Amino acid sequence: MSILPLASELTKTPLDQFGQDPWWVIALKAFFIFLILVLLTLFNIWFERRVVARMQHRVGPNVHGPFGLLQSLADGVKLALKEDIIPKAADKVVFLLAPVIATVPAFITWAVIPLGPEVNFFGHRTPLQLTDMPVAVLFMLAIASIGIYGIVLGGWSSGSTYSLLGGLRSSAQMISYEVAMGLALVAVFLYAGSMSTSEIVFAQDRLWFGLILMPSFVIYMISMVGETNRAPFDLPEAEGELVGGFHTEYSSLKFALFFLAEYINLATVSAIATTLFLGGWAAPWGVENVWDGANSGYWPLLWFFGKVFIFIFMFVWLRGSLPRMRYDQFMALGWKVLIPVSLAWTVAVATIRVISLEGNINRTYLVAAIAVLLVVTVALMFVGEGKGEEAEAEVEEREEPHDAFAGGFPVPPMPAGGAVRGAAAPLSFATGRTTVTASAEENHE
Amino acid sequence: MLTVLILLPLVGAVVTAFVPGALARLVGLGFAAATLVAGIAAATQYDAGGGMQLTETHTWIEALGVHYALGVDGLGLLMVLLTVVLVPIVLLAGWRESEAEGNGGAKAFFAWTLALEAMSLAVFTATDVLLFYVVFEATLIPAYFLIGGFGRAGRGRAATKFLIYQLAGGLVMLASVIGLYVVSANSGTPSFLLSDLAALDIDPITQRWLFAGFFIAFAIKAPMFPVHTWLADTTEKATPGTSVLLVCILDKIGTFGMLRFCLGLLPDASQWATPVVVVLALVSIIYGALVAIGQDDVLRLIGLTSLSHFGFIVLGIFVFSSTGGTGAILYMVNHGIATALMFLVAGFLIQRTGTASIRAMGGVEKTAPVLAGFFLVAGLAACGLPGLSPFVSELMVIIAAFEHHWLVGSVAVLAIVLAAFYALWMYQRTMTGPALTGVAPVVDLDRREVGIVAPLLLALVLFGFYPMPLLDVINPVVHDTLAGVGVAQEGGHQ
Amino acid sequence: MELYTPILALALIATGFAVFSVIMSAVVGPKRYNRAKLDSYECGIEPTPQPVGGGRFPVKYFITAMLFIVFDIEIIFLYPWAVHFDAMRLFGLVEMVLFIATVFVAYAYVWRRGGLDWD
Amino acid sequence: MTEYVVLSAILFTIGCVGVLTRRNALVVFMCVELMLNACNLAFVAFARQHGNLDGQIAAFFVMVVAAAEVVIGLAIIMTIFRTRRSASVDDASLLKY
Amino acid sequence: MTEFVKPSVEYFELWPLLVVFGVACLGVVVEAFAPRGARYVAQVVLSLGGLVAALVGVVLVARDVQTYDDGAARGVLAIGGTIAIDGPSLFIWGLVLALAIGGVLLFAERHLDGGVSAFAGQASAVPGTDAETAAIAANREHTEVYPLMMFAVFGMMLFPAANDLLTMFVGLEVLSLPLYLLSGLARRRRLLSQEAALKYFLLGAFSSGFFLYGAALIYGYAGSMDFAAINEAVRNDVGSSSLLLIGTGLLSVGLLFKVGAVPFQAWTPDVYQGAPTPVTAFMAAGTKVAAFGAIMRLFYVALGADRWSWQPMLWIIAVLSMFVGAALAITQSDIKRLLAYSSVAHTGFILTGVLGLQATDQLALGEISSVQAVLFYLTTYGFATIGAFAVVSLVRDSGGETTAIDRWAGLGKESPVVAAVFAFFLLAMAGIPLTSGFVGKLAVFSVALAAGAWPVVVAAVIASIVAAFLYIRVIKVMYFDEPVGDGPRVAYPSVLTATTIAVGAAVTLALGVLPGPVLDLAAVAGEFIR
Repeated sequence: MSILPLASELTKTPLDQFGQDPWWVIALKAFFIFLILVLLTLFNIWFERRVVARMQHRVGPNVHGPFGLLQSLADGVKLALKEDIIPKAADKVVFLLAPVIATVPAFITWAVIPLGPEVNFFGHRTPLQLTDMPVAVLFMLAIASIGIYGIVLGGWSSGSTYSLLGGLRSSAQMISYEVAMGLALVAVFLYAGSMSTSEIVFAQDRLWFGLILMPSFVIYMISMVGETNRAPFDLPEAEGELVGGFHTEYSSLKFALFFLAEYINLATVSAIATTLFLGGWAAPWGVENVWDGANSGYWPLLWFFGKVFIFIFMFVWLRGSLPRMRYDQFMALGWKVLIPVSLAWTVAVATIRVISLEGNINRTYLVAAIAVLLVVTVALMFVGEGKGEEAEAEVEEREEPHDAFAGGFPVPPMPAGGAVRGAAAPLSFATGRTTVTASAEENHE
Repeated sequence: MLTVLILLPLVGAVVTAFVPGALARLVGLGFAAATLVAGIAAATQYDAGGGMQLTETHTWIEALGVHYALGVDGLGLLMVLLTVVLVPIVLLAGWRESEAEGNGGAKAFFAWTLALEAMSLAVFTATDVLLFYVVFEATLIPAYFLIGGFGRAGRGRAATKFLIYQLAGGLVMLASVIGLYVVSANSGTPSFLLSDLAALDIDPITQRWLFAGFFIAFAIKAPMFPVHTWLADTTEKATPGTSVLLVCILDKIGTFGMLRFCLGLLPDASQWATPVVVVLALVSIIYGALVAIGQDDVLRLIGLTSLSHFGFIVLGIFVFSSTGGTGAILYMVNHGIATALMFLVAGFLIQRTGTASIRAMGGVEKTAPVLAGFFLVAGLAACGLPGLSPFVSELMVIIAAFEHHWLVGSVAVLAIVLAAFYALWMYQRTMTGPALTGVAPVVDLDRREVGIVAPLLLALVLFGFYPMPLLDVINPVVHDTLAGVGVAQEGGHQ
Repeated sequence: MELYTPILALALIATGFAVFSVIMSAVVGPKRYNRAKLDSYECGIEPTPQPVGGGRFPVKYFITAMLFIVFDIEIIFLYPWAVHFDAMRLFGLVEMVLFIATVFVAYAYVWRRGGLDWD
Repeated sequence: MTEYVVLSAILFTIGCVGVLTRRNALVVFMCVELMLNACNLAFVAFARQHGNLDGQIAAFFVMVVAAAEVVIGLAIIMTIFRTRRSASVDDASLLKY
Repeated sequence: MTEFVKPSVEYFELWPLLVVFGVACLGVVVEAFAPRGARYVAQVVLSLGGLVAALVGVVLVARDVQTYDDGAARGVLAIGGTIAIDGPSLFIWGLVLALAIGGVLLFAERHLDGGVSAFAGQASAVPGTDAETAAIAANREHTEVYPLMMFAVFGMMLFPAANDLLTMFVGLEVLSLPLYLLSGLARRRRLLSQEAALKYFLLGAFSSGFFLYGAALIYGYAGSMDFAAINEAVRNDVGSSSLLLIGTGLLSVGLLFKVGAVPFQAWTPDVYQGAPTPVTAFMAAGTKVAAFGAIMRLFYVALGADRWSWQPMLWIIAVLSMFVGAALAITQSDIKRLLAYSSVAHTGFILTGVLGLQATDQLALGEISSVQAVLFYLTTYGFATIGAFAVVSLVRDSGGETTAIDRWAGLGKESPVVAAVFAFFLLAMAGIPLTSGFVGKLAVFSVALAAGAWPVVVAAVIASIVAAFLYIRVIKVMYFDEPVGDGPRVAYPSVLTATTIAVGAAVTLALGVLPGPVLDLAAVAGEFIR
């Protein structure tokens, strides 16, 4: 029943470069990535403020340092000097742990992002990428979703209603959009035939997936905005409704960490988009025709971050121009549009792939597949906003204090038929065992 | 032929259950009579030569080698006759009281009785071990509802006790039946046919296990000493009619089975077990008699007397002499008749006095001489007065017992004395003496009742003086059986 | 294994940094006690002792979570399928279409019953 | 590989003990999940040892089943929790005889 | 990279499975799109249709199964050897489908409770809240139960046919999960029902965890989950036997839990009592059948060579189950609990049959094999059980179903027919001749005895005496005890329940009087593919 070949057999050439670095190279690379991310964050914050300011015909921060470049650094220092508050209601340990949990994964994700090809790294040849593995992208998604824990835990441990709701919302929306994102990636793997980032980059040497898999690309871009809780999907921090959302109760550097994590994620998703859809560090076509050194040495860093910044600018642009969505619309978009569409697209891609792979295709199979697909989509079309059906799934939100043991069971009126219905004879349990107050704590343990 | 014999009452039961109440009794009686006729017809076709006759065999469950196989030898025939004769009498006796207060109603009584008759007939005619087992267990259901449905307060409990005892016995027997199956399977193709099984030679150890299974079952059925306790309760609570069916027909299955299976299939083991069995038999004889003496409840007393009588029968079977065997079989018939008479008369008596307590009776003979007369005869029959049929059989058994071992014989004789004691003492306490004050004088038997019990009385006297026809039928059976067991023959005594 | 050690290195650095800053904020920052400051924030009004419903929240979130699990599982199966699609070709396509269709049935049910609607 | 199996055994035992000792239905439930994941670990470890993929595939299916169990389990626990306002197993005592 | 080999999918042989699964999915679609009014009818028709179609499929497949290569068994291995469609599988499929049809009929019964089914109007609504009352006023009912049940049936068919541990596990879960939900959906005594669901779920998940870990260990031992491969490994005794031993133990924990064998019977009474009676009927019958199929396949096919390590364990468990089941049943005051414990006892009896010889070469000519015996027993037990529970759902008082035994007093007078039928089922369970139960017992005992397991048989006989007592006790209550209060009321069922009961009784009688055909059928079913 072994349908899949051995895991180790997945590896092809590009992967072999990895895992031979001496320890100091590893250490250095890791440190550089860390440095880059921190600096990138500081830069991004400044960048965002400037751009948004421009869009709103303001100047934006321009005092500290050239063009106010040091503004965000100053903010950071200021935050460090603020009092660090732990609310009474908070669950101390988790409250302290949450920012860490939120931040660390954000950094780690970058470990598998290819910044460039093999280069001479202090006299040692090594790719500009900390490491890579057959399941790199899966790894990224996994780590990224750990970050969600940081947020939901932070929200829950603050012991404040706003934080709780904020945390829930953000986790809900992150998982919702993670599905769409994951489905969008399937097409990429299907064409790259691998999940290792470096191989995916190599697989795009001729044509970027962003172009041939446009729908996936679009879906990914939408869902990545949702994934990072950025405008117009920044409902978790909807100041209007939830004050600060999950980090309402956080102050000083702990708050800074959340902030940091958010901006790193911003960069991360952009980097992933670059890697999977825009050919990673490869120079735009045409460039290497005029100048063949473009894809060697440290130059690819330029292309890579160039592409990344395009995405980041887009983020800023969205924030500058779009209003915040309503929560239900937002969820509806995620669940009712993105997911079905990406599913359908995945099947379509697979079909195309099959046709292209084997020219003479058994029509019956194809027809069957398409028929199923059609049925599915048609079914989807029929599903309007289920009129009146919602009521069924609408589960009783109101938990009015009611002792479930008073008689134990609902006692409805006798129907016209005079048949006995509804209530059972109060059995042995007429006596209440639990009281309402006792239960409130129990569900925490 | 035999199938018809079995089906008649079965159909009768179903029909009776569905015809309107008033008609039910007549219909039921009709079917019982028809069965009686059929039985006699079967008897006429039987020639005394011995061996299985009127046989018919059909495959039933192929996978298990089970057959639907019927047939009668002398023993079976007598039992069949006993059954077909007693049932109509019981029905007549139960004519009125079956619809008495708190009872299941005459219809149910008749239907169940017929069902019971059908099952017992099947038992007596089955020549396939599994078929025998099936009907053997099946008799319990009608019996259960008869006991539980009719009679005196507390009958439900008595019925349950009865059923549990019987089922326990049955299941133990089932183990042995399966054992037989496995043995026969190991020696070729499995089969449950008596003939095939008799052909097997089973190694002694296995035989003893199987024997134990069968014997326990039959000992429970024909109550023997350690496992008799259900009997007294049942007879006490149930109606006399039911008791007749139980004691005079069903319990015969026990001794019948001992002859058929224990001796027929497992001769070596039977001989091996003889000492124990004989001792048990003696204990039941004495114990039954002694306990009977002390009883206050008439029906209970009668029940216990038959415990002692069954002791005699088993004794007769297990002394392995043609005398004993013949005596035992003869005893089975006579005991059937005598005890039936006793139960019925006692039933009439209880109907009149409204109590079964001996202490509460007295001086009946003054107002009801006929009843008293019947009662006396029945009692004397029980204690084996010469001239009444039980005497012959009892005598033969005791002779055989002496042949077996003088000690055994003497103990058996002692039992007769006790029997005389309890029978006469009971008569004296109930019938003689001053009529009780304050209670209405007991009216005498009316025509119907006399009509019911008269045939039994006649049979007692007839077979008392002229047991020949019975013996003719019995001897071949005994001969064959003993031949199977391998005991030296010395022609049938008369 | 050595593919993963670099990640460990990066993780160490990141964790170190994060923990360091959490501690720093506790050390460096000033401490000025003020009862109101330690209350959980509720726009200035007297805060409720517990979050509403004692930390319980709308069932909707459970439903979303369950749906997420379902689709995540689907994705788990889609990835290896996609990676080795070229080997399986038509067979793979048909089977996966059946699989997706099956999941889609459940999805349609949830949708119709309003499982996807938020108020 | 052995150490992974041992680890999985330990995890399994922890989950097992948890199920038997803990009182909160949700916690019991999590312990069950822990057991399932211990199985996954064992499967993958053995797969590595035998050099075939059956174990890894098994892990996939186990994940599916675990997910299904989560969904159904949460549904049941939630319903009873809403009915009687507590998730303690001890409270579910109507069926003792 | 290892070349991908396309597994062959035997669509014809798999037809019954596929139909059931397809119908289940269709049922969900119906739930999604059909207007509420139409659902009830649609679902019932759909389910029945599907089941009948599947049954027909089973017959067709069974008609032309070829002998498998070595000749001992007949059938095919489907989907790369993951599913074995052989004689026993087909027999069990047929049985499960037949029982499932009965189950659907019971589910669809609406006359007993004043025009509503036995299921909660809206499971998610808290009893006593407005939503609940609204749901009841709107006369809602969960038609989802039909798809759920179909999924369960699918699991019940996959479980015994699975030919490797993984598929078996999946089957186990597919069979269990819907049942967890179904048992929580009672319309009356909601809390009781929900608690039943909770206990069933927690314990069930727990046990399946054991099964899974056992599977993992066996895989670690044999390096494959395929039964044939495991058998090979056992025969050649590769790897550490301790892995094998522990693995076997854990696996059997999982399976024995499903059949409710002592010491894993704890859930049985609670669930049987709490679940809606139709569900109990379906579950009690179906689960046992499927699970025993799986047990036999696992122990005979995969671990057959290791017979001596698991047989003693089964001996003990069989004896324990019979005695504990019978003994505890006597102490019960609730008819459903009583039946539950009696089912535990029956598990013991069936296990007795499992202990017999299974390979025809070990048997004398014409002797029955233990597969045959067990299959027959399962048939008898299945029909008797579903019938008995159907009768239970009829007996009511003002508070709905009345399951307290002492409230059943006087049923014999209140409704002779119902009482008679129930008594008949009880007698069948007690194993009285002329009922199917007797032949079943006869079969399993004889195979066990033939295999030399005489201590177990002796124990079984004693246990059946104890068991007989408790059945007779119930009969006594029904017929000879004075009714308490106004006594029980018998609700008049629609044709649906009536049919189920009638068929159950008919089969029980027929198998008691003429067991030949079914025994032969089971014999034809023959052996597992090994």
